[in-house]
Amino acid sequence: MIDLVAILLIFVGLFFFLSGSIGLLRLPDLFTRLHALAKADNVGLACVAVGVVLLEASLLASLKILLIWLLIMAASSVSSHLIARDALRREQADD
Amino acid sequence: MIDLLWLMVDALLVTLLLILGWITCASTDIKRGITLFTAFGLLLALIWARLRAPDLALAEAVIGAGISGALLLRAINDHKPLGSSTPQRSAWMTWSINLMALALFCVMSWSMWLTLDQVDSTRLSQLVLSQLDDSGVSNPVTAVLLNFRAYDTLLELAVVLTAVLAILALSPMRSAFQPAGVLLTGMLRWLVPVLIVSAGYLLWVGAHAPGGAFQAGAMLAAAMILLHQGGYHSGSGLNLMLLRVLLVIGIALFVGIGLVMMLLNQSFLDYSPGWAGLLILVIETAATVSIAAALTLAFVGGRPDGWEPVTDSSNPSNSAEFNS
Amino acid sequence: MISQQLLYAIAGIGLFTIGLRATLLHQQLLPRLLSLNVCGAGVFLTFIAIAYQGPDAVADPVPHALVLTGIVVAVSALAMAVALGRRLRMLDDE
Amino acid sequence: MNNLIVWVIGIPLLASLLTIIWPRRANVIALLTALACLLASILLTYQVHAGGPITHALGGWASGLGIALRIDAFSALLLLMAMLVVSAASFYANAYFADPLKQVRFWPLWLMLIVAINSLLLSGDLFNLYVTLELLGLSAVALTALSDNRAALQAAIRYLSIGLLGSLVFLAGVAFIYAGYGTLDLLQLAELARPDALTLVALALLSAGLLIKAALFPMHFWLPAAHASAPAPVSAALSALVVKVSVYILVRLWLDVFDPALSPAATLLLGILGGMAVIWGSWQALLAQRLKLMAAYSTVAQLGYLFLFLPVIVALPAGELRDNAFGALLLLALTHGFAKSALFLGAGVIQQQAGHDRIADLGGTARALPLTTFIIALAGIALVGLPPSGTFLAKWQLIASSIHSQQWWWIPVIAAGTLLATAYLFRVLGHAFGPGDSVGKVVNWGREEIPALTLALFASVILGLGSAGIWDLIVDGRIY
Repeated sequence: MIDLVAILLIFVGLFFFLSGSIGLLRLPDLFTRLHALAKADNVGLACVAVGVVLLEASLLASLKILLIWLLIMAASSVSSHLIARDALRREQADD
Repeated sequence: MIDLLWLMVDALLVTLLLILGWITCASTDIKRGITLFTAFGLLLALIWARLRAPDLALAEAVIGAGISGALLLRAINDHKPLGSSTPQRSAWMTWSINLMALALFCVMSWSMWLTLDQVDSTRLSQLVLSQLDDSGVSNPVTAVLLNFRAYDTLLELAVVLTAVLAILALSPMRSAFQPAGVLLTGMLRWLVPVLIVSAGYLLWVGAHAPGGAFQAGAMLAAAMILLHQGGYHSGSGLNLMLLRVLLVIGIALFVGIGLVMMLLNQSFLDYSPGWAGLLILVIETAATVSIAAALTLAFVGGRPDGWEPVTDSSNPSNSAEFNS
Repeated sequence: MISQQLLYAIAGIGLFTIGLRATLLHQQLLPRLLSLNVCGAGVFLTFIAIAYQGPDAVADPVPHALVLTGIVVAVSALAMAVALGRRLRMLDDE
Repeated sequence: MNNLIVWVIGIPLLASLLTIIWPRRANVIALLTALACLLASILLTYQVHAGGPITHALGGWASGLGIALRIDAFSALLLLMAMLVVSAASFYANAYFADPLKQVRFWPLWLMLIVAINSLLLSGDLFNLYVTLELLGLSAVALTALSDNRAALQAAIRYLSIGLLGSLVFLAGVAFIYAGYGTLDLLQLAELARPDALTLVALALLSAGLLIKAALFPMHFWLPAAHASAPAPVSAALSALVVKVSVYILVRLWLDVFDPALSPAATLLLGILGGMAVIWGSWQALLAQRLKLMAAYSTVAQLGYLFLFLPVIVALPAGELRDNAFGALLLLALTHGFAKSALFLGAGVIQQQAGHDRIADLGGTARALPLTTFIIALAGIALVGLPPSGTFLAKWQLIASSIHSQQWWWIPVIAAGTLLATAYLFRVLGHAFGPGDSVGKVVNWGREEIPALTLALFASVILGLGSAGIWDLIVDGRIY
């Protein structure tokens, strides 16, 4: 039963990643693309992480996965911020 | 059924890898090429994990994709004017290169296909696993790297040092970035300690699980590079003598311990089984530090101020070089 | 297991030739470096494919160690090449 | 002391670290190190002469699992030559680099080059050879770049990318060998070698990688620029040693390790490329406008001679005839090492005194720099192959062996190469002895000339007269 839920969660996560990737390719400008990417990263990764934790019984491994999730969240939000800020500055410089 | 599923996954990974490799090589826009190269490195790390080579997966993610990508991105500005003005190969040349590559691929694949199912596929692994108990560590890759083929690793550290010596000789270091925004510096404040702890963990765990000096050293260097990116200037306050020692201590301890062991045990790098574990840990720790220093200097791209001993002012052209 | 070994080994050979071809075609430093690294990755993949012993067996650790050495050598050479290019650019600017 | 084989690698490595920590005394450290390595290599050659080949199992592991260092007559003599050249070039460099900053940059890399050459000559493991090749390539490129001008940097970048390509092709060959044989130890491979498709492909890859590094025609295009634009002591080491150790591995792989897997047609191909290198390199040397460029093209030609030996040796039956031909190959390699390093060191003196090395403007050099001109003439005698030199004996033996193996067609190639070499040598000497005052200085007996003179004497006189010893050593302990 738990395995089934876990696999379901992983597939949901993969779906978010897929839609994020499509968004990255199809959306018109940098800011909307960043938006798509952030959604995929945060929600998709969370679903996959929870799914893997359910499959993996060990507490230590679960803590490591949690740490990885936190690190990726921090890194992706900061890098999105930096990219967006740089793009905004360039637009202002162009004006 | 499961086998077939795995084969499909493998085929998918291989196809992706070949496509990424091809467009990385073919891309004319260098920024695009570097981005693709980083993605290529991460995909490769995934494939290493799939092929049961977790040590490599770690190394590839940190070094192959991470540090290499950072080095290349930092180099873009150096090469901007070399842009599209250089001539392309003639059509005749292009076709002969294509033909040669195709022929090479066919011949190599054919001979590999003939061989793989005819040769005993365990090769040296039986020998390694049977001697593992005497090596002082239980991770077979670390045993090969730091004991059975330790000499390769020693020379590899010499290669790293040589590259850094060349970089130090060539030019002064790049100027640091401007201090970054609050968000980045805030993140660095807690991310860098986490990275340092992770590097220590990788170093320690390398004795019996995936990890080791190279992965740890590269991760430590990544922490330093992040600090540099964040605008933390380290050039002025740095003790240069300490930096010299950090740079050479990996090889120095490696050779030193090896020579002492030679005087005791008759052959170079011959660790007595009882001591091997401890000696390997000492050597790996020193190597981690040296690799981190080397990779950081490689990213910074040159010598810090005052690296070369200041001589009398008889040669103004060189003292001017310090300031430029 | 053989089929997987062969698949990855031939993929490695493919990457090797792709990188080799591109290295010979490119005239500029950075694209050439990228191609050289792809070429090297192909050789590494061939090594690791040979080492793979199936999903349940421990892989041959010797090629793993060799490739780890190769990765570190490759990044050293890359760093040095980038530094040479930078120095050439500095001399051009003067 | 049966650990000398480790010390010749360990001493320069530790010395390199010491020069990084203590740059102010780098030259003293390096000179002492060069002398220590020279002494060790003399002792090692003596040990090989007395007791045959030596093996040192690193880490005490059986070969196959661990790596072995090995030395036999072939590698011992090359090691001895290399350490003589390196010692002379070190003393020369101590006087050559007037700028202390240049010295600080030079010595640690120079010592790394020594580590690379020694570890390569002593290595008994195929993957370890790859690592030593990379160490050799990177230190050589770094030393070339020390000239710090545009020409040198462009040459260094090309040298690096070509060298990396060569190493990767070599490494692909190593992967194939490991796939087929499950071992990397050269001695074990020599026992297992079989002529199947995989071995041939692997051998082709290994050889292609080495040929790029050895600059065999038509892969020589990177060499002249790099060798001509490096600082003089570096050029000497590059031409005399760095390309030659790649030839060493190739000869080792073809004649000792994979001999049973080899087809005569492949060696014939190498011989033909060697012949073209002899003609093309000599012709380009004749056309060269600068002394160092002439010396670099002459290296392309002289390496060609070494490849002429391969088809001849393979065609001869094992025994005295083959040993004679092999001794001649070794003698030629040794003589060229001494002669070419002397020539580059001499050219370096002229470049420093005159401020240029344009051959057409060398008038008056013989009057202002008599000793340097003498050195160049001596080195030239050895390059052409006039009687007291080792080249003379080697070429003589090569002609005799070609007749024995019924490959008479190499003889006109050798004759043409010798004639062209005479022409480019006399072109230089003609200008040097001609009128002019391009070198304004008075007679100069500098510290730089003594090392160069020693090397030139080795090339033109000592090796030729003492060559009987080389054959003795080869009969005693060539193959390990």
